[in-house]
Amino acid sequence: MNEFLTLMKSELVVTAIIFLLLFIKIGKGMKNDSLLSLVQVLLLVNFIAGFFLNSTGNLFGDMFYTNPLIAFQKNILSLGVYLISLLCADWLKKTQHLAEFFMLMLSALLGMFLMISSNNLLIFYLALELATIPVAAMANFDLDKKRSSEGAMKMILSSAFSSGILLFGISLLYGTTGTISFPEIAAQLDGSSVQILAFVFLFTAFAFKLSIVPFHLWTADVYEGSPIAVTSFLSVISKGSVAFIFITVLYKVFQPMQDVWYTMLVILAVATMVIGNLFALRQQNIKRFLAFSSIAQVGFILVGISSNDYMGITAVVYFVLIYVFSNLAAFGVASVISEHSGKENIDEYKGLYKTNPFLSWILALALFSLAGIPPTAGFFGKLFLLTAGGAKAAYWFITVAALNMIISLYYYLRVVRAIFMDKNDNPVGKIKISPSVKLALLICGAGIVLIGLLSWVYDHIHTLSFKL
Amino acid sequence: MPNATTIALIPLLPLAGFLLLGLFGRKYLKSSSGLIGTALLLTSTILALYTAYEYFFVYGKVNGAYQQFIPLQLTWLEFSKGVSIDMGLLLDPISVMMLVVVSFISLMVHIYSLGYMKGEERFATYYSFLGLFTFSMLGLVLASNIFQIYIFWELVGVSSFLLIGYYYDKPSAVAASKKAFIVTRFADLGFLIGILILSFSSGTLDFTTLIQRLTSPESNEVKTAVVSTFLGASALTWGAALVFIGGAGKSAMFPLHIWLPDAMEGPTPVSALIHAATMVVAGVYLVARLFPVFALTTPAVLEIIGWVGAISAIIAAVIACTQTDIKRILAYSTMSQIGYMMFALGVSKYGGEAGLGYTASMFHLFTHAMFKALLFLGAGAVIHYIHSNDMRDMGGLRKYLPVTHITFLIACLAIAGVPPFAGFFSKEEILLAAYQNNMAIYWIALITSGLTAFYMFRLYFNIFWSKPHEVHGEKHGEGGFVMMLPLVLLAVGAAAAGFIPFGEFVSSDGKALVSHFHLEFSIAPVGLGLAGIFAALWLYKKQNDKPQKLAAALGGLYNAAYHKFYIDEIYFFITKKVLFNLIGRPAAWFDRNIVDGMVNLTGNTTQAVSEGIKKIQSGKVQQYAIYFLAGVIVLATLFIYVLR
Amino acid sequence: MIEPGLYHILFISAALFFIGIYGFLTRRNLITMLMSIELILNSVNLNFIAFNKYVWPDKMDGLFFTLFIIAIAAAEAAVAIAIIINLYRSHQSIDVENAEDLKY
Amino acid sequence: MNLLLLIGAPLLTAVAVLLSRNKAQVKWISLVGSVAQLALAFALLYAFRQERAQNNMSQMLFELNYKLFDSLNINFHFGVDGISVAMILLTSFVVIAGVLVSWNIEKMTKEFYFLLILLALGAYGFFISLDLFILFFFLEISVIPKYLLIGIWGSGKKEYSANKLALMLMGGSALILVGMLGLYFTAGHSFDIMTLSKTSIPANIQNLLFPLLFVGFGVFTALFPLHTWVPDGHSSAPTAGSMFLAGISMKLGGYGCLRIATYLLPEGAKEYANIIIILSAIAILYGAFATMMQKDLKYINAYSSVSHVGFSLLGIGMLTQTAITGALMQMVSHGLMTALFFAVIGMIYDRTHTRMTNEMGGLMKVMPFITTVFFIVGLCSLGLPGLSGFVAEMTVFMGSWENSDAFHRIATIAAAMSIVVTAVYILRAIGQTAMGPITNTSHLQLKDAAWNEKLAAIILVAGIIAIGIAPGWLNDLLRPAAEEIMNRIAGK
Repeated sequence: MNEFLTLMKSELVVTAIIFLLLFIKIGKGMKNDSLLSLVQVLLLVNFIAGFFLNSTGNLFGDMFYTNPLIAFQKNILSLGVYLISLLCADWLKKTQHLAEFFMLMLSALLGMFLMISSNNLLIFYLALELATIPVAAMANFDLDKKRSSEGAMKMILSSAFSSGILLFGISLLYGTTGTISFPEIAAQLDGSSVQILAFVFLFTAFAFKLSIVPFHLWTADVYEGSPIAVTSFLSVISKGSVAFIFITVLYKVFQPMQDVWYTMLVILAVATMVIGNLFALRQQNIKRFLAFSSIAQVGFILVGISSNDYMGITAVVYFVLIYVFSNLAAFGVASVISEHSGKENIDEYKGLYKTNPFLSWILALALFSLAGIPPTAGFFGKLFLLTAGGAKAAYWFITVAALNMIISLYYYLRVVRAIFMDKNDNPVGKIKISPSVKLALLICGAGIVLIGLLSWVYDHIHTLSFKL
Repeated sequence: MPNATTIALIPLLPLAGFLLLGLFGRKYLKSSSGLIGTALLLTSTILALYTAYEYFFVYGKVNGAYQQFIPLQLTWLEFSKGVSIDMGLLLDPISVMMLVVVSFISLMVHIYSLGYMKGEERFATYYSFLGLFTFSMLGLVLASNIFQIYIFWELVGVSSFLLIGYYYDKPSAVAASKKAFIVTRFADLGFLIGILILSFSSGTLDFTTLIQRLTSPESNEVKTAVVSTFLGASALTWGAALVFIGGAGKSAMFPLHIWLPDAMEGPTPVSALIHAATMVVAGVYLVARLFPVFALTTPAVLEIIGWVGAISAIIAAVIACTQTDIKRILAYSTMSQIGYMMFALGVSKYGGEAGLGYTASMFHLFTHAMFKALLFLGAGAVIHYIHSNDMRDMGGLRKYLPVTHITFLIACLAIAGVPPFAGFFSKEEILLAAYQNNMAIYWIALITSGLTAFYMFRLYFNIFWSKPHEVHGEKHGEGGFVMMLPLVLLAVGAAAAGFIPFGEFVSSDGKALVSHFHLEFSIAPVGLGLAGIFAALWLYKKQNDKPQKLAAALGGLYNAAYHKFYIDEIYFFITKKVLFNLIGRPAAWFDRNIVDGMVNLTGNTTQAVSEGIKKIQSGKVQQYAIYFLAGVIVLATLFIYVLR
Repeated sequence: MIEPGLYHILFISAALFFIGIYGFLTRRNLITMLMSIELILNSVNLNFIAFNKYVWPDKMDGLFFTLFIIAIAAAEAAVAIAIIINLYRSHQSIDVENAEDLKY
Repeated sequence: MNLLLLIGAPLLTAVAVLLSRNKAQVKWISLVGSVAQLALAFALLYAFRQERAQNNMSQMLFELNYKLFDSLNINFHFGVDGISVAMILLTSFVVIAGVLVSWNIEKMTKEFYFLLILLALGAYGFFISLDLFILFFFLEISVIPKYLLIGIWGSGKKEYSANKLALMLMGGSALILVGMLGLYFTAGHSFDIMTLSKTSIPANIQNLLFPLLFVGFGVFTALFPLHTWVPDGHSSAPTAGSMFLAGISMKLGGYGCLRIATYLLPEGAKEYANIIIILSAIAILYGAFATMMQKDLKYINAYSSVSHVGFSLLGIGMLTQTAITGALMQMVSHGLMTALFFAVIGMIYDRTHTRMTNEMGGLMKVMPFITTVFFIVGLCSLGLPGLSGFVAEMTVFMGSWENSDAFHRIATIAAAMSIVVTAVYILRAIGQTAMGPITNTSHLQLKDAAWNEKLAAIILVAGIIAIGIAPGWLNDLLRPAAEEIMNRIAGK
């Protein structure tokens, strides 16, 4: 029982928060502001709680597995959620369904937690759906906006479709191996055609969630359609969680098929980076722009994953951590601006520096980090991903990846240029930033600058992943 | 061993003058700068004369030859073991001789300029530049290391550039200074590569070692260098030839002479110092410095030197006969005289009686410095008086400029080779040397000496006789004491220098060389000289139309000579048309459009591609599903059928 | 009267799967597309049951999986339909071709 | 002496600039900071010479080694040899001059100085790091400041130039990155230059990695034909920006080509030496000829930079001790010279508001000081003895001539020809701007240099002359380091 509490603590905390919110809702309810601040506190608690009593073990007849690294990954996610709750405060205060929003978001988070520590295809599937369906509902949260509902529709349909494919793959896997628990599958794999087919089906499901080319097409539309809070949640939190479990599945379950999936990763990584960059090149809407840029980033994550050793795990976790900060900072600034001026186009950002130096610097910092320019953490993140990928001495692969950094730099600089250099007659007006947002932005900025230079972060992750 | 500091001071004092006047002159020392510069130079002249005395008479000969001293040698930049640029002081007969010449003439010019340049806007700058030049020239003369000579070679080049361009707001002056610098620079390229070759094949940059290694045929340096050939000539031959190109450029030898006439844009005293007496003979000095190498190891190059000298001499003489700008005439005569010195070296051998040409050449260098400087300063006085360079504006000035007239006449007689003036002796020796070794060159030289006499007296008569001079307005006199003194001193030199027993002091191998005159030999040149003089007398004594008739009679030849045989035009064509239009413009175009175009092209293609593939993101969720399935199928087939 | 074997059932389920996909790709009506997804899920269910019965009779995982899939499918459908209704509010139609503002 | 000071000083300055209140504070703080850097550089030189004098012949002095990413074996490993010391001196000179000439920047002064100092920081860090990763880190730091400096304070088609520069440099870094990783894995997970220099890397891998690294760094130092960012970037940048770009940043590339590519991969260097020589010989001549056609002073200097930097690449390609020493001298000399050149151009531009040579003339009459400096820098650029350019070029020539085969000889002669072309275009530029009659009468009212400009010019001129008059000290600094490199190349 005690073991149950410790091992599942993060899930339990989240569940507790969900139920609390539920009671508040069915009770007499609360004012948005106070509720929001309450939620923020709770999320902070949740985040901090993640640091304690982390131990290794499994539950429910080996269906649920956790260890310090997984706990760390969960922490990253809770941190992200906390930051979102701060960053999008202005927007959240306006929505009339604040409690529902957080219930949905947190249940999605719960799903991700379970997914990360799932050790069995069944629970994995359940968690995956739990992590997806609420997000679709959230995507629709701008109830009166056409685009929002369109995005939500696209998301729910295509994710349902992909989970159909996934399930078919799982069924085939079950048919050939007779089990759905990860370790046993790994033991049973013999690389027959059916299993490869099954693997491809499974793989595509991950590819869909990570929006790897060519399974990425829903991404941009959904990102653009849904409210920024949701977009950032999608692009950071769910991406991160899927990346984590993806690694586990590949490394633990499909280790016998590694040469198959290595080749697959290489092909898809290149495709993803190139296509993502090429699309990002000519985007006008900042959300859509960030969507494609995040697709390109995923390409880099794949480069890291391809290394198939603890180095890869470390690099990916480290990168996701940095990615949380950088991307959330970018989205945060975007949301502030769109909240106060309704402007979401890059051209409308022209001359931003004149009026809002603080936002400009944060955004620039975030973009540099995404582009992988020192001294920001993104530089280290990208570099370590490439290092991990380079372990197999596939120079052309690394070269392609590195050259892609040029294109990405080009479009990130487009935004920087708009902010700092271009003239504009009616720039975004001076914005009064609310304290919570400012705090969040500062946290992000600090994270972007420090995480790279504070090398012990990386070393800590390394020790965690090295134990596996 | 002479005292290093004394000798070091000789160049360093003018340098001090340069720095002092250059930094503070224009503000603080505007008026006194002239005196400061002159004083400094006077000191170094005295030191130079003292050094010469010491060298020739105190240390004197050791077993029949003057020794060579290197009182000072500092490593300036070491390239590799044994190969290093040293800053040293080398004392041997020619360097001491040059030391005297340079410092003396420079002193004369300094004094003269006190009057000539009075009231100039950039008086101080002028003197600082003079200081810089004197320093560089003295450093060149004293160089003990072939790279050191190159360094000072460049420095005299730049100071000549600065002084030619002294009147920087006159476009012609700017053009002339650029031309002078670039042409000599081109020659220096040859010099540089020559140095590289010589230093590589001898494994040193130090003159004494280099000469000693390259002149002993059994030394393995020579063997290897001779073996390695390029275009049929041995490396050494190439090296020597290239070095000579450098010398030819500085000494305005055909065909690199085009800068010299234009260089007359500079102030006249400067022309006297740089473009008559000292810098332009640097080439001769360089050849003399490396003479053993030329004479013993690469006689072929020496042959070339002889011919280049001879051709330059006669061409310059012919052109000089047709010019009307008095300074240009003097410039061409300078070129022709340097041609004399060159071919004198060219026809010489190393050592003993056969080395007469060497001595003669140095002797002529010495005397020429005297009378040519005198001529220029005299011309300067005339120009100062008339405010024009053109012969046709002059005439009948002998009453108004008596001192100038006399001294100028002396100089003309000297250069025309009329005994007993200085030019006579040196020219005799040169002709003798030519006569002994190379008849063809001898004849050319003979004709040239005739022409020389003719055009010099054409100049003389046109300035001082010819049409009477009408006085308009009150005329300031001859420019006062400071301008007359140098004229007189130089006139004395021009008259008397010939009696110095030069062979005693300077000879190819340092041993004394007694020069003896055969009266019957002297008849031809002197006769020709007098003939030239009388021709000039007949044509130009009184104003008349004989010259025009003569010109018409000569027709084509006259025109060609008048247009300097169109050599400038050829150069203009090469630089403007070929260099700029055929190389420069294409290069610039290529860079902007091809190389840079490539870069832009990549950028634009990326843009285009991203525009082209946007259709994939059609917004139709079902199409997305199709792509999805396509992905699945492709991957499945790929990994089930293709890759296993 | 012959006992249907594994491959018969797999055949049927495969057929269902592709029918579902076909429907998803071709139908314009959102509800119908949702239904075709249900077809896909049912084909998967058939798979599980069949494998469980014929190949791994002693391991009940397949059966449970089926149950869960049914449950999830219901939830998914609920949310999807909610979204579609909302879409209908804003677009006045549930035709997929009218919801293509977001593109490029 | 502790090398961290060299990073600390600019870092502190940058922070202080950020915290400062008004423009005056910003200026003075940065001036003080740069003076401190200069002092540090000289202190370093002194300490270095002391150590050597007490013949401490270890290749790197003042080594520091702190663990950074322990698990990846990435360390803050610092240390200097003669080359680094020379480069650091150069940097400090250019920095102080740059700070001085941009004294009158009105637009976003704080940001401007902050970015300048960031650039300096990157350069210092780059020159002292002995760990490839850290080195790369510092190299990359400087990219964004360049971009912003050009883009915000630049002139002309600045956005285009800024983009081009940033992207081409990024491309270079991408190649460097790959080569770096290659080294890391072949050397058994180490980025440490000293370790790498001890490990013997198989020839085939060297031949694979060398082009990556050399071209990568080559982009930074305008390796033909990847030099096209130079003209645009330099001409669009603000004065101090161009000074830093040409004076410092291009040297980062040269340093990398030598210290990383050539030193760590000697076999590769030998393999590709001829190509390098051909490219650089082309760059030298072609850059010079292209310069002849330019009318814009900044373009003139930019193209001449292409030509001059060619000498240092040529020296590296020649692979002889003297040539490499010459290459390094050329880097230092060109750094000072071109910085000064840009400074002068900036001064002229601030007054005449044009950079077109044909729109000026006779400036010597109105601004004697500036034109005198212009003369000096011009003469330095055409290799006049007594100024730094001559020393460097001659050393390169002497070194190149040591390879006695026809190919190297011809390449050397081709390179040497450029001294004539250089003379042509320099004298044209000077003649058209400084000399001749005053064409534009409005120029008669122009003022001569102000105190800050004079100071900047004098500092740089002092550097140029110090090398030109007495090259010995620089030679003693660089030659032993070059010898170390040659030893590895010679396989000793």
